[in-house]
Amino acid sequence: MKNIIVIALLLVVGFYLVDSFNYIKFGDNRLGAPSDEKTVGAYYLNNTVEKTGVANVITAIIVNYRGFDTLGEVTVLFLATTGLGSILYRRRKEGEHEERVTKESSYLLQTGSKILFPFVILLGIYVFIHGHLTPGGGFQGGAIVATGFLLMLIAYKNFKLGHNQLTWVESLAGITFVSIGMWGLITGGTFLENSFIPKGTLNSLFSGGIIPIIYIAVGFKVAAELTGVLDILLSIKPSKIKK
Amino acid sequence: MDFGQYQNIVTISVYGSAIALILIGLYAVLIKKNLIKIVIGLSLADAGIHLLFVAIGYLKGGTAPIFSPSVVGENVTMVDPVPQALVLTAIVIGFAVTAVALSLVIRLYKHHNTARIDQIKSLKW
Amino acid sequence: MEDIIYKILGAILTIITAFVVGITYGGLTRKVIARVQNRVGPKFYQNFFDVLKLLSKRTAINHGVMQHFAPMFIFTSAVTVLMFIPILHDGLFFSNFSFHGDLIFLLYIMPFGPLGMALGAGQTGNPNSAIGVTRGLSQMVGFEIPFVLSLVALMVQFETTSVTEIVNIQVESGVWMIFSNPFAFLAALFAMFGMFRYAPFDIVGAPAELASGPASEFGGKYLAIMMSSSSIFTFAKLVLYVNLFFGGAENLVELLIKTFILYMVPVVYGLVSPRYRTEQSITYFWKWPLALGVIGMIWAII
Amino acid sequence: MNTYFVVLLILFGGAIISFAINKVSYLLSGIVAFIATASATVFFYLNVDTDNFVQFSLAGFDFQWGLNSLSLLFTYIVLGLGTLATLYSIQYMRFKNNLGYFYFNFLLGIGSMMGILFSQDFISFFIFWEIMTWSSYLIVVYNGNKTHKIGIKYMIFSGIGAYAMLMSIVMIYADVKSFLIADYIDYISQVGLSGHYLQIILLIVGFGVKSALMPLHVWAPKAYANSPMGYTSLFSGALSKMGVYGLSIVLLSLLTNFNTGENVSLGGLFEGINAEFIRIIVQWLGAITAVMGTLYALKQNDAKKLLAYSSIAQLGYIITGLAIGTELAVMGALFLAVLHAIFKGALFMAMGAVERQAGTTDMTKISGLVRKMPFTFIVTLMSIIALAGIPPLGGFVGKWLLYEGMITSGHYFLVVLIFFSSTAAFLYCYRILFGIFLGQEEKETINVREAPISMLIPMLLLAILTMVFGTYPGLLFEPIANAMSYIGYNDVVWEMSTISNVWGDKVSLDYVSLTIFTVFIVAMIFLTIKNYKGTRYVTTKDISTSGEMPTENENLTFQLNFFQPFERAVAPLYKRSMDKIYNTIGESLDALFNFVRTIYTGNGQTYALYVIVFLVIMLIFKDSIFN
Amino acid sequence: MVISPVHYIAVPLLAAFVIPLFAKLNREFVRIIPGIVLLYLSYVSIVLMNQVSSTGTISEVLAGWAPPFGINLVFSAFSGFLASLMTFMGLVIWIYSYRFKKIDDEPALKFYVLFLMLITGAIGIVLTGDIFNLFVFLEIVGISAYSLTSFYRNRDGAEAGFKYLLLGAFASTLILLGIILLYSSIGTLNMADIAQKSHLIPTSLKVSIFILFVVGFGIEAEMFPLNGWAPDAYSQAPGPVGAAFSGIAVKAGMYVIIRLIYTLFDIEGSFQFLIVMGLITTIIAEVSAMKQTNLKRMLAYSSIGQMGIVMVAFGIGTREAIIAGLFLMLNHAIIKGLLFLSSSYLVYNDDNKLISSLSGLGKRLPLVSFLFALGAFAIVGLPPFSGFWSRLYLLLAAADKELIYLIAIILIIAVIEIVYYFRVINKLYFKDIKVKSDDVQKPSINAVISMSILGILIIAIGIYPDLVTSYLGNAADALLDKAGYIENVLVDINN
Repeated sequence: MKNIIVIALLLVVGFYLVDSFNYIKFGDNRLGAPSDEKTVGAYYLNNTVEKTGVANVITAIIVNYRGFDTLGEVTVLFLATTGLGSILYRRRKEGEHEERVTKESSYLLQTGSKILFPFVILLGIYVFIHGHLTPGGGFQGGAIVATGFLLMLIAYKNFKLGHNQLTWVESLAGITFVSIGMWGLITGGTFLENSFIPKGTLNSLFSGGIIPIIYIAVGFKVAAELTGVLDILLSIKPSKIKK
Repeated sequence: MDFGQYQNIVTISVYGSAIALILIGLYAVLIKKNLIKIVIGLSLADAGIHLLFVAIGYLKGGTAPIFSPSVVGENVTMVDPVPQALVLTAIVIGFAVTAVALSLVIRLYKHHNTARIDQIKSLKW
Repeated sequence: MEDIIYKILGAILTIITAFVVGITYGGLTRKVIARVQNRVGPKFYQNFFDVLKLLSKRTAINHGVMQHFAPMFIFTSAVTVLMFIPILHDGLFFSNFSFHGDLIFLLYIMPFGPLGMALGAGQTGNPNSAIGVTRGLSQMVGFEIPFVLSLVALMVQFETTSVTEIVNIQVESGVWMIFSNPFAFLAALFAMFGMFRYAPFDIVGAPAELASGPASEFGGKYLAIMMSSSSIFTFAKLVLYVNLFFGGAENLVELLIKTFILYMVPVVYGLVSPRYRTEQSITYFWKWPLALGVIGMIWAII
Repeated sequence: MNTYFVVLLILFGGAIISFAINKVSYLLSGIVAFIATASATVFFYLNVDTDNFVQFSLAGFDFQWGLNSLSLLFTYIVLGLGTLATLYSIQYMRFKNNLGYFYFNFLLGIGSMMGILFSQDFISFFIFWEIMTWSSYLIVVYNGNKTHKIGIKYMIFSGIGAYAMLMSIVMIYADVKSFLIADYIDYISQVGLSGHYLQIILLIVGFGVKSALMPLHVWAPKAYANSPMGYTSLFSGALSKMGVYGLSIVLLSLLTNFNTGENVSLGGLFEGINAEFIRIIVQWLGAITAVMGTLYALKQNDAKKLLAYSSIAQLGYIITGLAIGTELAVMGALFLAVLHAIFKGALFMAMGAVERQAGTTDMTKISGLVRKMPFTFIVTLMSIIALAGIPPLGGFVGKWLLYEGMITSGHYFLVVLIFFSSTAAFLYCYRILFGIFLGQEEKETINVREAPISMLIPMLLLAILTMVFGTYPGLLFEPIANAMSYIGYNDVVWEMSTISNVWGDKVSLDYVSLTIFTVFIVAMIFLTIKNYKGTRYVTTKDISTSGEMPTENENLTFQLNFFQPFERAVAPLYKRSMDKIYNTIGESLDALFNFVRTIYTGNGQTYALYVIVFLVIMLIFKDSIFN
Repeated sequence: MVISPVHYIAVPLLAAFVIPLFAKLNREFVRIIPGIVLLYLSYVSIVLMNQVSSTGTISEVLAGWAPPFGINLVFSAFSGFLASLMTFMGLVIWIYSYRFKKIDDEPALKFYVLFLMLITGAIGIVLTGDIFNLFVFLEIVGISAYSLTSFYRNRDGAEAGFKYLLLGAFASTLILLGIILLYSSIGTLNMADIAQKSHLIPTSLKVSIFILFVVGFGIEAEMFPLNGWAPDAYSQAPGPVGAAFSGIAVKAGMYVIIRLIYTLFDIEGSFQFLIVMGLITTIIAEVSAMKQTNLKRMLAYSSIGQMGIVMVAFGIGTREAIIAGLFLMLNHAIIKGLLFLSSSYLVYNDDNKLISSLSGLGKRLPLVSFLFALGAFAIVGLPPFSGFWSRLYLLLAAADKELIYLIAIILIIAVIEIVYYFRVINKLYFKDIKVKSDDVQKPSINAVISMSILGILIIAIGIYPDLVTSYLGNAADALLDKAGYIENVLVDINN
């Protein structure tokens, strides 16, 4: 009975949503002509290359135009880690060690992971270093790096993450982001102002001023945060969960 | 691509499928009793939202908004970059929420020894 | 100076008259009751002897200062009421202070005595006294209502609250109140039954089971003062009724006739009545007398 | 500095100092309180000036403080009684805890009452009103433990009253664009009453609560009875008079000063309401209050509660008088207001003395204190005589004026009702005298002593005042006449010791007093001389029950079911008490509230469902909600 | 470096990232750094508020891109007032929670970071000029709030946190849907730009977007059927966090609703809608509060009720009403803050937070009880405390619009409030002492200081309301001046 009611309610919601989206035809050009930009998106498409020197417009938006959002996003991730730490915090008894839920895995998986790990990390770093040139960027790259660590965490029961190092990476990356922003405030008058580093030439590695720097920092930070989250979630003592 | 006379059908089916995903997610949240399933439902709804985001950014014949050396200077139609940027943020936030949700599920399970939401009602009225 | 002397003399004369008449009425009542009951009864002047006897007796014990004061309260009250009622409507000696008080004042000075009495009775510590007092007070609340209704009817009808004025108006118009507003009179008459505490409203004293009620601890001079006070009080009330309903009196003889007739009504009524319990008497007053009072008042308003 | 500020500063400052100084010495706190009130009184009457108005602006509103002749009349009550009550409290409260707290609220109460009287605008009126309310609440609950329900009840009713008033005030502001009371009176007199009835009714409700008007009185008996008596004398004597003060403004200034030709009804719910109708309602409510208060009073076994109910009844007279609104009735009402403060203040103080010395005021537990506490008895006796309205004490004057006012203006049935109440009042008057001071002396009270002198002085002063005003009411008529000129009765005629009505009938109080005292003294001399010798004082055990001396263990105490026959006679009137009605309402509300909160089921999914349901409702009705 | 609104965001974020590093040096830094940051932000508030009152709204551009292309922060008299209020409350609560014993038993590092971020997120919501950025800040508030709610292990915090998260996730879904529709129909995310262009959206679509937003943000603003999370979260979160929720987080949600109605969308009926929803919220919440046995829960319901009244105030929509609404918000922040902070010590050792466990605590904890009583007096609107003035303003505004029924309902609710608050006070002072003196936790000196600050403020504003009314007036003007807002933000484009 409850099912039917809920379905009916959701169908009503769905009906109204579809009805609303009827105003927005799929695939229509809503950007408008270059002379008459109808959305901010059009403005970005028309001006990014010229004004920021970044080939990937999305990166420019994420890191610069809407860099403040990204700062918030990074903070959300940071908070997620912190929050997880606080929610799952457990006062450790004397001599007690973190123990992972995972079982000792097969030799095949272990070897495979060991071989793949450096390549995955490399790929991840590549992705976030080239975030301003190619698809991808700090978040994607960070996620890839975290996947590498996830492989190791799953494969090796005793794989130890340096918590200290994670904290350092996390914090330094965050500090870099904010400091660059503040530096912009001091030199250029606005927070995250992309003015104190030359823009460079389009489509080269060193282009876009602060954008790649921030994105790399973001990449490190995301990698560290995601790894941290995975580690925390995997480190629940199995004995605590009763069947 | 030109949808021509099928414009409406395409619109409804593209958006409709994304919306359906959202609704399925919400259904799971509202009906399923298992906490994990509820979290899955939330993720599903999130995924639907992300799809919608990308869909509204699409425009006919558009390419990725990257001025790689091959497209610089040429008159290429590009899709709206803003929704893509937004969806990235949304994904990250969705991840964070899911992570927190899962950790709370773990806590709840430890505390109440059950993962059924209708049995976790010590706070009421 | 002369005025003051006249006033004082008049006051004393009034008091003596009231005392004598009141005591005599008391004696006559005993006689009447006895004759109705087919007894010989005491002499009508028996009450004088009683008072004199009591006055000459020595009081042996005293429970406290309030008991000592109680007779004074009741005496004061009786005399004050008397002073503020015009005895004869144009008498030189008997008008006293009647211009300086009015009906409402009289209504409020009347309980002064019983209250003092009650206090004295309370001081003695005799529970019977206190029971008698509560009965008396309760009954008072009962009969005051029709009484007040009829008084209000009077005041409304004559547009004055002064007794003197009421008498004058009645004399001038020649129509007594009893005729112009019989309902009010009847209500007041019923109230009077309660006021004089003859049967069926004699539960206050209730000699049979209460050992004579509030006064049970009083003896000797105290009792004498109390007896004479209540005689004065009785007379004063009768005069008030006569003034209000019978157009007052020109001279003492007329006054005596009117008051005596009036006085005999409750006495005779009491002869043929059993005794009511307190709440019965209260509810009695709140039935017919109350209705009569209301009718009288409406009569007066119209 | 301005008089008003200084007075309030002294009182509020005194409040804080006596709160703080309690740490030093328990006596000091009370002494500071007394000094503060006394100095405020002295300062105030040295500098009093009715034409002096202070204006200032706060929070965007204009405030005006000043003194009119009406409020001047009430300052006598507040400051006079306040000073005496603080003096009384020094000894009365001596062995209690939290004296700082007590005096803090006490002085706050006095200060806020003065503030009310100073206020010429509604908003500061309301502010002081509320300060008065909560400070008195804090004292009501001072005695602890069993008082909390009483306190809540008091606070609920005060809240209802105060917020009714506030509602009216804001509506007035919306109409008049000014908070000044005078402006509102002007406004009403210009535009008439139509459309403003709700404001006036709400104001009446607001003031009615404090002056314990039926059916808003249920808080009063227990609140009065359970506060420390030093405060109750002020509570019942002065604080309730603030309601009277407000009512006199509303009923007299507002409801008489408008164009009499206009009686436009509001239509709908307020069909048929006009100024006269409101006043008739209030008159009858007042009269019913008086009757019910009296009937409940004589049922009580606790002297404090008895007096509390009696206060309600007395306030009923006052309100009826005000609502009748003829010159005589208003004069009587105001006179009674002052007198009530005096004699009820004295009575509560006396009861406090009894409570302090004998440990309780439950009349079934103590009796026969007259020999132990003669002065307290005298005070009680005189106050009771005044309360009962028996000449020659002051209460009579007020009652007389009230009755004459009613009769001469044609309120015949009201008169009967009021008269019934005041006759029945004799019953409880006697009850209280007998119950505590007379009757059998009990073993438990063998060690009771007379109250300390500093408690007796204020009581005696008040008792003497009732006597003075009984013979020379003109002393009070002067300020009352002034006060009445403020609320629209010009040229009120009064004489020093003669009261007269419009029909020309009069009572000469000097003759009355002369007669009574002469006769009384003559009789006393006679009896005392005659009986001086030979009588001996005996205990109350030495009585002649059927000619026998009672044995030691025989129970001679008569206290329980004192007025049982009378209660039986009026039993139907006791059947429906407002208390029960309110309790029923409260219980059903409770059940409803408990039901409502089950909306919050505790299940997260349900909450999520609510969101969806809400969303769906909004979406479906979006056209009708947002058109 | 010129002080600008971005300091509100950047400095705490920097601090949040720095804290883990400093924690390795000395644990004490974890506690102190947030305090320093909040102190600095208070200074910023003072400077900026002065600036605003002299030169008008400050619109700060970020990353050098003028709106609507970049994100901007708007520090108007209105948003600035709220931001300053939040900063101040944050500071006070920090003082209170410094070395709060219960928190120190738990991972303190995390607490202070989360707490700082809660405040930052709320301030970000208030200051930002971009709707998506607002969403991001909302999530910052959300995630820190979920974590803080379930901070204590020994309670049902996780349950409350999960409910909160569930509804919060619903909220984000709905808000994102709204943003999608909004962006696809007018192609901008800047709020001023939206305000300028919202008339271009077809009405039906506009209303749908509005509904999605209102329901989404209504969850944060504790609107009636959407507030199931609130009582649980308030009652299970640590005491200071409860104060922060009611003083800071909810205000942010309310701010968004106000912005939506006043600035972003011009939808007929939205004001009436707000009044009705506010009334329903208040009535249900106060009625539920009436019968609570759990002190914190009672305060939570009361808090919801107050927010309902704030909604009503903003629904009336006149300048006076807005002043009233802002005053209510201010009062609610300081008074409810005080109540939460003091109640924390009152029910310190009772895991069920029962009101009945308060018996006679007035003797054991005189100062805390006194402050609680003060707060209770103020919140029910008794003069001469600050709560009175806000209620008076509200009633006057309602009377001005002839909303008699509204006045009546608000006052009836006030009576209900009296009942349940005074019940607690009675318990505190006029009941026999049940607890032994060892069983109560004496407040630390800094907790006393912070509570006293709030208490003094309540009395000060109550006696002299002009302290704040001028700011409130400016804020109301700023909120009503929609054209001015648009012009200020989009100054570069229009020129």
